[in-house]
Amino acid sequence: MNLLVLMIALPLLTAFLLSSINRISTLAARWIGPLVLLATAVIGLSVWPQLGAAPLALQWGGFQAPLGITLYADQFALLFALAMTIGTLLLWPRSAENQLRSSSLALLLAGTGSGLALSGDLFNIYVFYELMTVVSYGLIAGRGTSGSFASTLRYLVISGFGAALALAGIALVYQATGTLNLAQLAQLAPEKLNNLQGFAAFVLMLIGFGVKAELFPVNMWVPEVYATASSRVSALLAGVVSKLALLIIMRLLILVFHQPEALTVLLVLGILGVASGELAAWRARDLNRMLAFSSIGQLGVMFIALSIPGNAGIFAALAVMVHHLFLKPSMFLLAERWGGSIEKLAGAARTSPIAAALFVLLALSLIGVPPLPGFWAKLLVIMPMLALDQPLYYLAVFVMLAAASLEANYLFRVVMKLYDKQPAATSHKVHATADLATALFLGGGLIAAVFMLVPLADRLDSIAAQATDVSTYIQTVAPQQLQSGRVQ
Amino acid sequence: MEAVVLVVVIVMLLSAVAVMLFKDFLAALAAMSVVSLGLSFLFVVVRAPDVAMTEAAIGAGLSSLLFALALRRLGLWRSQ
Amino acid sequence: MRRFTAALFLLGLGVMIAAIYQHMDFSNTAVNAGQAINAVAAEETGAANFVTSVVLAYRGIDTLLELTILFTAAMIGGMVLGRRRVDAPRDPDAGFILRTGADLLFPLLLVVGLYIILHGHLTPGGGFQGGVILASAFFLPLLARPGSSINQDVISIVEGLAGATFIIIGLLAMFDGKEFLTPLLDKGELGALISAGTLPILYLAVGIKVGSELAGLLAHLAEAEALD
Amino acid sequence: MDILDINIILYSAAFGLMLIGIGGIVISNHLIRIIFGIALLEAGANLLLLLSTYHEGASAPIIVDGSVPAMMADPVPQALVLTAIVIGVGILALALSLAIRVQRAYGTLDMREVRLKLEQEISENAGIEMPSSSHAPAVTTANSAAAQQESGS
Repeated sequence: MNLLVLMIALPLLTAFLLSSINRISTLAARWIGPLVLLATAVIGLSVWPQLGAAPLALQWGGFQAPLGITLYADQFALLFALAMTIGTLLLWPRSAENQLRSSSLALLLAGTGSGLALSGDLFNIYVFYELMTVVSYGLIAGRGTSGSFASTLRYLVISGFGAALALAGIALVYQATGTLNLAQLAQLAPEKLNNLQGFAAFVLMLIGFGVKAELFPVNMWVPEVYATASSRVSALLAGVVSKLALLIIMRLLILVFHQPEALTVLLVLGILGVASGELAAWRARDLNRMLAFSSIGQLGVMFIALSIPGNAGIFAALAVMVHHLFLKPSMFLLAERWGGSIEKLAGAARTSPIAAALFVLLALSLIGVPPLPGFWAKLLVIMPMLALDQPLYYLAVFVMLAAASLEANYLFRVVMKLYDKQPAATSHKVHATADLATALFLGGGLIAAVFMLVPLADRLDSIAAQATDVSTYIQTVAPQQLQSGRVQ
Repeated sequence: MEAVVLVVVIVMLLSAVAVMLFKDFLAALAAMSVVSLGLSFLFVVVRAPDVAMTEAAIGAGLSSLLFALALRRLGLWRSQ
Repeated sequence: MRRFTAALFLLGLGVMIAAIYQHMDFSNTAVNAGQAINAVAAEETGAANFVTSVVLAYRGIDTLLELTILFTAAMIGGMVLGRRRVDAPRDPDAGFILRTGADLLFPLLLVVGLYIILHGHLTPGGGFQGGVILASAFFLPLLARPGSSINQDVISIVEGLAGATFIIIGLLAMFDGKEFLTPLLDKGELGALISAGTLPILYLAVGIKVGSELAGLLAHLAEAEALD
Repeated sequence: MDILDINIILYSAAFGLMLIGIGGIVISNHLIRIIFGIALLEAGANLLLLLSTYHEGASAPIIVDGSVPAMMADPVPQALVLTAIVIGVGILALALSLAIRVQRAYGTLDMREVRLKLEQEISENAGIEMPSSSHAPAVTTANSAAAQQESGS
């Protein structure tokens, strides 16, 4: 049963041993990475059905709950752990110069991402998060261009700033409660963290973990990184890694921080994120940066969804997250060969008709045109906000609708160019088969979801319900009461 | 005891400001080491000998070495 | 304008900290996980230094991840800075005193580093502190003799194997029917050099890994001028 | 509040270091100084974490000669800070390596200039003519050519 640990341990072990394996056989070093990830994905999938009935808690090292570190697996966590593993497998980064290094980094990313989703300890989450950040530096800088180094450095400065603030937030939480275990924090939070100190800790951690989740004030790195990193890395970062950071914020919000002010902060930052992201995307003149800015806008929608109190908010956020999880990597893969100025895209649909058709469908879903999944996801966010009947939420609805029309405007500009009658002077490159196949797989999966909306929505609803069930969380982990050693 | 700690804290904070204000990066680096040493003293005061050792070895020693090597490569070794 | 927003930001932060000050209970006597660990650690892990118990046993996974961060940072550092060119200019010779000093210090540092690592479960110190000393032991000759260099291939294999040791010891516990990273072996007598089960072995792996990674990073930075 | 209360002094040190560090990051433009600022901010956060369960009169959490002290300091924050310090030095080394590379490519360590040149390089690679490309000197073209080659391969 504790095979779930292997989802984290095996990729790390393989990454450590990769350079030794390469000494023995280059062929083995090339294939062992994908094989290990395949194995961990199978492990994850085999655990999936039984988590529906009851979540699972493991203790690293077998120490009792608040003393050791807990690994908590419910379907919510496992969904994103699997997304990370399978996503890395599909978007396996390739590098002409040093495949060994990028394979190690990909393995580390998959292992850390799974661990981050499954972790049930505040400081452990911080360490996983830091490791994921460092691995992303490697993936971005792996391009080897001066631009990728500069954007990595700017990303590093913002991340370092955020991580230190998150550490300070953890210090404040530990000062107030004396524990780092999320289950025990959930027990103690109403008594000990429902005050100014708790709110300050929340804001500090929100800034810290928000860096990767493209939260409004700390997202300056997004356009630069996505424009300079390779498309597969951008797809991984925008598609999966940002969702994992969001998952941490969701967990903290559900279990630990219940202040109404926290929700207001999320709502305001979300609105600002949507507005700034979509406006910048509208002004962007190249495809990569347009997608990067629109990703900021999408993440803003998720923050708005999180700010809706109760289960409805988590459910809506989950729906938007899953939608974005499929959509964004697919779009970045399509942008791989189209990357660059939009002006130069003229007539590209003729050289690659399938890719162009897929792009149109994805764009329609991103805007939220009725039968497509994107529409239902946005509806799930907007409906409960209208029901709340508060001015700030009305503003959020208005901003989201305005953003949708902006999205329609800039995405149709791209589509018009794609189907332009006058071919541009430059000849267009055809997509690599692997890229196009992956994009088709992800995008096709998304479009296919139209035909089973109801069962999917039910499934997501039950996942969200399980995630918001605080008492089950506490009972599953069952931290023993901290006793004796009382000081003074 | 409190008085000693107070003096150390004041020296440490002044050095931290100096790190940000010195035009000369070598001087800033020296001030940074003072901050690290002060910090490791404070770690001893709060009964954390392990952390104090680590801070002295890594913060004052290794980090300064890293900075010094980098400053040399960046051509910031001499005062500007 | 920029300065103004920065000042405003700092002001807001200062107000927030002042507010926290007002409400913070400094002499908070909250019962905490650490005191519970203090009560049981000697019995559960057999290490006299409880920080070591926490680092290697209670929060062993954190340490594993931290090593992985160093591993990744060293790998990326090597990637960013690149390899030394064969025809790159060397630094001028360091002179007799530094050379002899380095020769004399090398064994001393090696012994001190290993001592600190191996006594990590008894006294302050351990894999991280000892590892830094090991790193400086291997870096010092590099400063003294600019012509010499550290073999980065060997380093990457050593650090990989040391990290793998950590994980494999953890996996052994799983084959034993326990959870991943459970300390194994006999706990021995509290305070004896050979005690605390696998913890000293883990700390040795940590020390070697930290030492090799930091030495690699330092060597990369020292040679960075010569990269192509 | 007594000014000589040791808690007040220590917490002031932690918050002071954090504020100075943040101030350095926000106000300064030079990359090395920003990295110094991050190091100071981290140091302050570490101290804050260590202070979270500090008690006057506790002894270090180590058993010497088999005698168990009456009250021992909390070992958990100490282990956390140990971890955080080592993570910090890894990231510091990475930042300095990147700074060396960036200075070699762009010839500057000023954050604003790096940003301008980065924007310019991205636009150039994307094939957009910047209307205001006159005031910033051209980026090394070898790298942008390499990027184009890579995306075309």
